[in-house]
Amino acid sequence: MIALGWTLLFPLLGALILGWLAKPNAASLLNIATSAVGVMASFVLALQVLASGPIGGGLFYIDAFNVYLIALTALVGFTTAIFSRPYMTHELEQGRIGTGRLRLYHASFQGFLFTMQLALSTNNLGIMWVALEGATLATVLLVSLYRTPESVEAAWKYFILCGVGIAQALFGTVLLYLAASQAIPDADDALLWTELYRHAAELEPSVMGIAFVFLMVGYGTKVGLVPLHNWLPDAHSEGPTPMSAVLSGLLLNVALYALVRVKMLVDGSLAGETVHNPNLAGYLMMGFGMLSFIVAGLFLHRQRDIKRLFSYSSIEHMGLMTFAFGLGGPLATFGALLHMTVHSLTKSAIFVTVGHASQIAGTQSMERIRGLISTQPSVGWGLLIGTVAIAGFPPFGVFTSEFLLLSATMEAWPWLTIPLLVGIAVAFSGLFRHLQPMVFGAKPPSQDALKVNMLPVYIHLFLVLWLGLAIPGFIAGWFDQVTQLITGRGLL
Amino acid sequence: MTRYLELQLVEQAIITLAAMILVTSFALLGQSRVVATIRTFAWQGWLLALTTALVAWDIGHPHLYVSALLTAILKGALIPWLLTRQARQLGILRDVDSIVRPGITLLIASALVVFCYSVALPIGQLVEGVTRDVVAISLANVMLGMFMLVIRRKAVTQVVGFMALENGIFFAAVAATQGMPMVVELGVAFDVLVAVVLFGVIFFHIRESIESLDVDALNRLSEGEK
Amino acid sequence: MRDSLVLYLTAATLSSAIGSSVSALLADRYPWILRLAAFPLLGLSGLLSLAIAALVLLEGVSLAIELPVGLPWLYWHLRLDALAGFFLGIIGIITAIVSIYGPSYTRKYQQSPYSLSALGFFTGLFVAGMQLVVLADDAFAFMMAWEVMSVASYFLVAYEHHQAANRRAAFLYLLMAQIGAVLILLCFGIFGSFSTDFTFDAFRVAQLDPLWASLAFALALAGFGMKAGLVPLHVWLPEAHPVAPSHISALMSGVMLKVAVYGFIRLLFDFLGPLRWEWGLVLLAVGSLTAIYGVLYALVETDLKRVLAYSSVENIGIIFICLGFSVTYLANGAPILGVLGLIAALYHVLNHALFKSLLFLNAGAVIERSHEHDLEAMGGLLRRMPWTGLFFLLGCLSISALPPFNGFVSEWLTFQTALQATALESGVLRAVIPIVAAILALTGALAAACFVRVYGTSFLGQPRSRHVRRAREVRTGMLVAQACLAGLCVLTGLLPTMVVALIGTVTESLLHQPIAAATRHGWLWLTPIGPETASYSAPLIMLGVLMALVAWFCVWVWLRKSRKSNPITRRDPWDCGFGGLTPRMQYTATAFAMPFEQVFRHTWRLKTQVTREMDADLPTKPKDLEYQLEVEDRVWLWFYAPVGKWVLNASRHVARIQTGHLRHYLAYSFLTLIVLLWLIS
Amino acid sequence: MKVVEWLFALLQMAVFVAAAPLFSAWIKRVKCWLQNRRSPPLNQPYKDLRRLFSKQVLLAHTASALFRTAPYLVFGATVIAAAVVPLIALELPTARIADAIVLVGLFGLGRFFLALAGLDVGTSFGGMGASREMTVGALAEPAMLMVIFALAMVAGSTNLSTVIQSMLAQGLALRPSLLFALLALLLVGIAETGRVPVDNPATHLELTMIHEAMILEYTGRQLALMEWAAQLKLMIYGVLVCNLFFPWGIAQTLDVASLLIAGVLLCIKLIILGAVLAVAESLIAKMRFFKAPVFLAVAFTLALVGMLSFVMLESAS
Repeated sequence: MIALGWTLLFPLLGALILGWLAKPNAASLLNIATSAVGVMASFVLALQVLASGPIGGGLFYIDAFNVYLIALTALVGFTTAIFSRPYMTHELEQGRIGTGRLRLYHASFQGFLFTMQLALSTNNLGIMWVALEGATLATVLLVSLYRTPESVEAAWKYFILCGVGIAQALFGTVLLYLAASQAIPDADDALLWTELYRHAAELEPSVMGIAFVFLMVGYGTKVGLVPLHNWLPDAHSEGPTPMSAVLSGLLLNVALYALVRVKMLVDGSLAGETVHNPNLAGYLMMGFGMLSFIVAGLFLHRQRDIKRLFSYSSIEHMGLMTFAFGLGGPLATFGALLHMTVHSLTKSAIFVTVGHASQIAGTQSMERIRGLISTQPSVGWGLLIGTVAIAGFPPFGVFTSEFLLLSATMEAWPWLTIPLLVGIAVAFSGLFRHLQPMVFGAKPPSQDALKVNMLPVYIHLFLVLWLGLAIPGFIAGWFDQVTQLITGRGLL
Repeated sequence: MTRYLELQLVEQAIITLAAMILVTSFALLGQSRVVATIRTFAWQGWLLALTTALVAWDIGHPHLYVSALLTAILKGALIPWLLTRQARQLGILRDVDSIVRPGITLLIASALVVFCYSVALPIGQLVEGVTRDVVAISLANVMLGMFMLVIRRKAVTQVVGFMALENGIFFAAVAATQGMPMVVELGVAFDVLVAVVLFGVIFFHIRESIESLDVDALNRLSEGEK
Repeated sequence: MRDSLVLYLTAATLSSAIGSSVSALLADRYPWILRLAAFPLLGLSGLLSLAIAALVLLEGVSLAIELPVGLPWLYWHLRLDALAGFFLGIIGIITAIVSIYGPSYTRKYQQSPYSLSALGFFTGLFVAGMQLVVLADDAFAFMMAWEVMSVASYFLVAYEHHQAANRRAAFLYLLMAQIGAVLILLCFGIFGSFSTDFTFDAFRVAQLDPLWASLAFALALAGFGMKAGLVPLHVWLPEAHPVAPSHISALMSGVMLKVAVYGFIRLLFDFLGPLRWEWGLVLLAVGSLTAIYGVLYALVETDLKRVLAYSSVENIGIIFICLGFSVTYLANGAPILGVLGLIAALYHVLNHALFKSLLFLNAGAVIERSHEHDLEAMGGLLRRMPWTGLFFLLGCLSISALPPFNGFVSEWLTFQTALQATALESGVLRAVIPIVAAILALTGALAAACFVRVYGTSFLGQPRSRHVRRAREVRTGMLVAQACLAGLCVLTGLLPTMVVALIGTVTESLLHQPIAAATRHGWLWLTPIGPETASYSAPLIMLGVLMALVAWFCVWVWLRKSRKSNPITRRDPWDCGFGGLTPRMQYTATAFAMPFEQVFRHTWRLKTQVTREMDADLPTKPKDLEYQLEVEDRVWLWFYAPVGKWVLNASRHVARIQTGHLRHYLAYSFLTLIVLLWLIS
Repeated sequence: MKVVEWLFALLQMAVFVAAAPLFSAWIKRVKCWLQNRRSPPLNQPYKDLRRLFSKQVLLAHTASALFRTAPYLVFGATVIAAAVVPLIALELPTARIADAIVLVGLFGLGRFFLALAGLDVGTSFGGMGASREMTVGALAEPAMLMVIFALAMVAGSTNLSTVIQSMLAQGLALRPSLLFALLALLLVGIAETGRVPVDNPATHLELTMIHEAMILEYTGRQLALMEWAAQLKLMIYGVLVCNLFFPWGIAQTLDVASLLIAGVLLCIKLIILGAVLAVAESLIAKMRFFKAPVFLAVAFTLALVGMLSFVMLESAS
C-alpha cells in the first residue's frame, strides 16, 4: 500500500512543485527525479502484487492486470522525462516557448502521469472516469503549448472530442450504476469493480448493453478507434514531442484498459443471454478494431507530417489490440497484452527519435527531412530500427505478438486473416515509403547534428528485443495471470 | 394513464421537471443568440438542482442535498456567469449563431426523442415506471446535447451544448439512480469546473489565432486534398 | 559422441556467424577488422556448416535440441536431419567462398560514404538467419529466423542507399518479403489449428482434411514462391540483385532462394500428408511458366546483373518443374520416379547455388574493374581479365546445361524422369508431362543462347567504352574465390554418380525409398533407371574434350619451331573492303537478341525507339542512326501497378473523412452512437 | 573381348570421321548433276582439307585465345558425338557413354563455341552469324529433343543402340509417332547442318549466310577443322536418320560377315538419303531468315504430335 501511495503521491507533488519552480534546469532534473521515484515505487508495488496476489479492494485495487500497466506507465514516463530534458532545452533556446510555458509543461506532464496512475489503480469505475477526464484536462494545454493556430485548433478539437466522448462514457457509467444498484445492496459499493465483477451475472443485460455502447464510444474515442479517432493525429502532431510519446505510449493503453475492464463485466452479464448476443462486447470491439486497423493503414500513405504518420500507426496498432481483446481466448489475450507492452515501448522510442529528427531538420514535414543516417547516425539508425520493430519484424517483440494474434485469428476466424494480411501489407508500405528517404541518402547541407539523448531509445528497444527473443519466465507468468483474469483460462 | 395517477405527487413532480428539462434542451437547440443560449442553460441548471432536491426529499439521502447545492451553484450560477463574462470580454455576447433550417432541426430532434424512448424501453422490465421514463428523458437530453454540438458553429455555444449534455447525464444520475457515490460526484464536479476554466483559456487562444470564435474556421488540420 | 560433436559444431557455426557480425561493428573505426576478423569468422562458420553437412550426410548423424529462448510454452526447437544438412552444406560452401572473395572486394567501399560496419554486421546476421532457417524445428523459430534473414538482406540491398533506385528496390524487396512471411505464417497457422502445438513434430503427424491441405499448399507455394521468385511473384528479384554488393547478390541468389526452396520441400514432402497429383500439375504449370518467362527476359535484358537475376528466376522454375514431376509420380504410386524427380530438383539446387554464385562473383569483378553494368558498354574483357574470363566461361557452360558440366546432369536427370511418363495410368498426365519436358528443352536451349550473348558481348570482341579498355585483372582473393566455385562446378559435373549417391541419403531419409539402380554401375556410369534405359558417363566425355585441348596443345608445341622462323601473322579482320572496323560496328547485345525478339515478340512489352538523321546531300543514306530498346516486365504492368494504384486511390478516398471540421467529427461520433444503439435494441 | 569392342568402337569412329567429307561430296555431286554442271571429283573435300592444313594461319588482331582453341573444341565435341552414334554395329561400349539426350547436348557444346568464336573477332558478320546460329539452334534443339522423346517413349529408352534394337525387334510396323518423328528429324537435320532452305553452304553472299559468317575469319588448319566438323555433323544426322528409322541390316554381333553386310547396306542407305537431300535442295529455294522459326516450329509440332500420338494412341494399356 505504501508503494502505491508513493506511485500516486509523487507525480501529484511533482506537479504542484513544478508548477511553481521557475528554473528550467532544476525543473527538468526534478521532473526526472520524480519520475524515477515513481518507477521505483511502481516496481516495488509490482513485486508485492506478483508475490502476494491482488491488494486493496476498497477505493484502490491492484491485481496483475493493472499493476503491469502501472509499471509500464512509470517506466515510459521516466524515460520520456529523460528525453524531454534536452528536447525542451532546445525548444527554449530556439525561443519557441518561454520559461512560463516550460513550467506549465512540467506541471502538466507530472499531472498527466498522476491521472494515468490513478485511473489504473482505482477500483471505482467513477474515479476511473474522473481520472481519464483529468488526463484530458491535464494535456489539453500541452497540445496548444506553442500557441500556433494549428496547435490551438488541435487543442480545441482534442478538448471537445475527448470531452464529449468521455461524457458519453460517464453516461455509460451511470447506466452501469443503475444496473448495479439493483444487484448490489450497498449503493456506495455499487461502482467498485470488484463488487461488480462478483455480481456480474446478476446485472440487468438490457441496461448493460446500452451502457456498453456508451462506454465503447466514450473510451473508444480516447483509444482512438476509427471513426472516433480524429482528435488523435492533430493532438500528436501539434504538441511537444514528449507529450506525443506519452499520449501514444500511455493514454491509449489506459483507455483500452478501461474498455477491457468494462468488457469483462458485460461478458459476465450477457453470458447465457438470449436477447442480445452473449458475445456482443467482443463483436463490437472486433469490428471497431478491424476497421481502425485497415483505415489507419490506408491513412499512412498520405501523410506529410512525420508525427502524424506515427500517430496513425498508433491508431493502427490500437485497432489490432482492440481486435485481439475482442477476439478473446487465451492466445489472443496474451498476444494483446504483449502487444500493448511492446507497442508502447517501441512507439514512445520512435517518438523520441522523431523529436530529435524534427529538431535536426528544423521541420516536421517529411519532404524536408533527408539523409538522417548520414547526418546523425544514432538518430537515423534509431528511427530506422524502431520503425522496423513497429512494422513487426523480428527479432523484436512486436513480431512475437503479431505471430500470436495471427495464429489465434487463424484458429478462431480463419477468413479474418485476409483483411489482417492486407492491413499489415498496406501499413508496412505506408510506413516505409515515407521512412526510407528520410533515413537514407546523402546529408543535405541544411541539416546538422545536435546534442541528443538516445538513452530512452536504447532502453526501450533493448527491452523490446529481449521480449522478442525470449519472454522471461516471470513476465510470461505475469501475463498468464492476467490472461487467466480476463479469459478465465491460462496459457501455460 | 392510470399507472401515472397511482404515482405519488413527488414522483409526478419529478417527471414534470424532467419534461421541463427536456423542453429547455429543445429551447437550447432553438436559441440563436449567444446570451439567450447561456441564459437558457442557466435555467436548465436550476431545474436540475430543483429535481435533485426533490429526489433527496423523496428518498431522504442527505448527500443528495449537497449535490443539489453543488449543481445549483455550478450549473445554475457559476458556469453561466463565467461564460457570460468571457463572452462579454470576447465581445460576442450579442452575436447570433443562427440555425440553418429550424424546421428540419426540430423534426430531427423530436425523432431523436422517440428513438431514445424506444431504446430505453427494455429497461422497463428492470425497475418501476418512473426510472424508465427518467432514463429515456435523460438519454434524450444527452442526444439533444450532442445534436446541438453538431449543428452549432460558435465555440461558446458548443461549450453550452457540452454542458447541456452533462446536465442530461446528471439528471440520469440523480433521478434514476438516486445519485452516484459522493466521491464520484465531487470528482465530476471538479472536472466540470476545471473544464470550464480551460474552455475560457482556450477561447482566448482561439481568438488570438483566428479572428473569430467560429469553429468552422478551424479546419487547417485535414487529410483531404490540399 | 558424434552427436555431441555435431552439437558443438552447430553451436560453433552459429556463434561464429554472429561473432563475425558483432565484430564488424567496429569496422567503421578500424577497417582492417572486416578483413582480419569479420570475414575470416564468416568463412569459419561456412566451413563448420560444411563439416556438419558432411557428418550428417556421410555418417548419418542427427540432432534435436531445444534452446531456452522464444515463447515460454514453445522454446526454439532446432533439428538437424539429412535435408537440413544438405542445405546447410550449400549455405556453408557459398558462405566460405564468399568470405574469401569479400575482403578484397569490399576494399572499394573504404572510401565510399557507406558504413563498413553495417555491411559486415548485416552480412553475418544474414548468414546466421539462413542457417537458423534450415535448423529450425518449430514454426516460431522458423519464422523468426526467416524474417531475420529477410530484414538483414534488406539492409544489404539498401546498402548503397544514396541512389534512389536502390532504395526503391529495397522497399519492394522488403514489402514482398513481409507479405510472403505472413502467408507462410498463415500456412503454419493452418497446421497449428490441426495439431496440438506449433512444433514441426506436431505438424508431421497433423491430419489435415483435403480442403485445408490444399489451402496450406497454396499458401506455402505463394509464400515461399515469393521469396524464391516464382512468376508472377518474381518482380523483386531483378530489382534487388543488381543493386546489392555483388558478393551479397551471390549469397542472395545462390543461397537465399535455395533456402526458400528448402522451406517448400520441407513443408510439401515432410508435413503435408498424402500428396495429391493436382498439386503436381500446379507445380508443373507454375514451374514451366517461371522457367520460360525468366529465360526470355534474361535474353533481352542488357544489365549484366539483371540478366543473371532473371536467369535465377528461370532456374527456380526448373527446380519447381522437377518438384512437380516428383509430386505427380509420388501421388500416382511411382515412388522410384518420384524420388528421381526430387533428386533432380536437389541436384539442380546444388548446381544453381554453385554456378549462379560464380557468375555473380564474376559480375562483381567485371563491374568493379570496368565500372559498367551495361553489356552494351563492355567487350574485349577476356584479353584484359583472362582469369575472370576463364571462370566466367566455365560458369556460362555450366548454366547453359552443356555436357560435361553440372547444369547438364540435373537437366538430363529431369528429362529421364519425364520420359518415364508412360508408367502413369492417367492419360492426361502422360500427355502433360512430355509437354512440360518440351518447354524445359526450349528453356535450356534459350539459356545457352542467352549466355553466348552475355559472354560474347562482355568478354569477346572489342571494348565499347573507355573504362572497359582500361580494365585490369582483379586481386587474387577474388580470383581464388571464383576458381573454387568454377572447380566445384566442374567437379559436380564430372562425378554425378557420387553427388547423386549423396543426395540419395537425403531423399531416402525424407521419402524412405532408396534408389540403388542409379549408382549401381560404379562411379563412371550414371544409370538413373537402368543401364539399358539410359546411361551417361561424364568422365569419359570430359576425357574427350580434354583430348581435343591436348590435340591443340600438341599442335602448338609441334609448330613452335616453325613459329620461330615465321611467326603467326596478325591482320585486320575482313571489313568488306570499306576499311576501318570500329568497335561500334560490332554486334551489340540488343542486336544479338533481335531474332529472338522477332520470334517471341508477344512475350515482352518492348519500347523500341529509332531516331535516324538522314545525310543532307544523299537523303537515302542515314548519317546518324540511334536505336533504343526498353523492356518492361509485363507482370508488373498487369498486376503490381494496378494494385499500387488501387491502394493509393483507396487511401485518397478514405482520407476524405478527415475533413478538418470539428462538427463533422462530432457528427461521426453522434451517428456511431445512434447506429450502435439501434443495433443492440 | 572388352578390349576388342573398345578397339572396334574407336575404329568405327575413325571410319565415321574419315567418311564424312565423302558424304557431303556425294550430295554436291548429285546437285551438280541435277543442275547439269560439271561436278568436282568425289575426293575434292579431302584435297581441300589437305590444302587448308598445309596453309599457314592468319589471325585477326583482335582474336583472343578462345578464337584459337574453338576449332579444336568444336571438332572434338562433334567427334565424341560421332563416337556414340552406332554406325554399323550395335552394343558397342562407346554407345553407353552417352545417350541421345547427351548427343544433343554435345551438338549444343559445339554450337556454343562456334558462336563464341564468331563473336570473338568483333566484326558485324561474326556477330550476325552467331546470333542467327543461336536462334536456329535454340529452336532446333527442343525439336530434336522432341524427336528423341518420341523415339525414347516408343523404345522405352534413350540409349541409341537400345532404341535401334527395339526398332529391329518390332519389325516393319507403321506407327504414326515414328512417321512424324522421321519427318521432324529430317527438318531438324536440315536446319542444324545449315542446308537449304535454312542456310546455304555454297554461298558467301554476306547477308544470307549463317555458318559461313561465323567462320569467316578462320584460315588454315583452324578453318579445316571447322569445315570438317560441319561435314561430320551432316554425316551424323544422315546416319541417325538411316539407322534409327531404317535399321535393317545393322550388325548385332561383331563378326566379319554381318559387319560387311551392315557396311554395304549403310552405304546404300546414305547414297539414297544424299540423293534425296540433293533433290530437295535443288527444288527448294532458300527462305528468308525470319521464316526459319516457322520451319522449325513445324518440326517441333510434328515431333510433339508424334509423341502425343504415341502417348494417346499407342501406349494405352
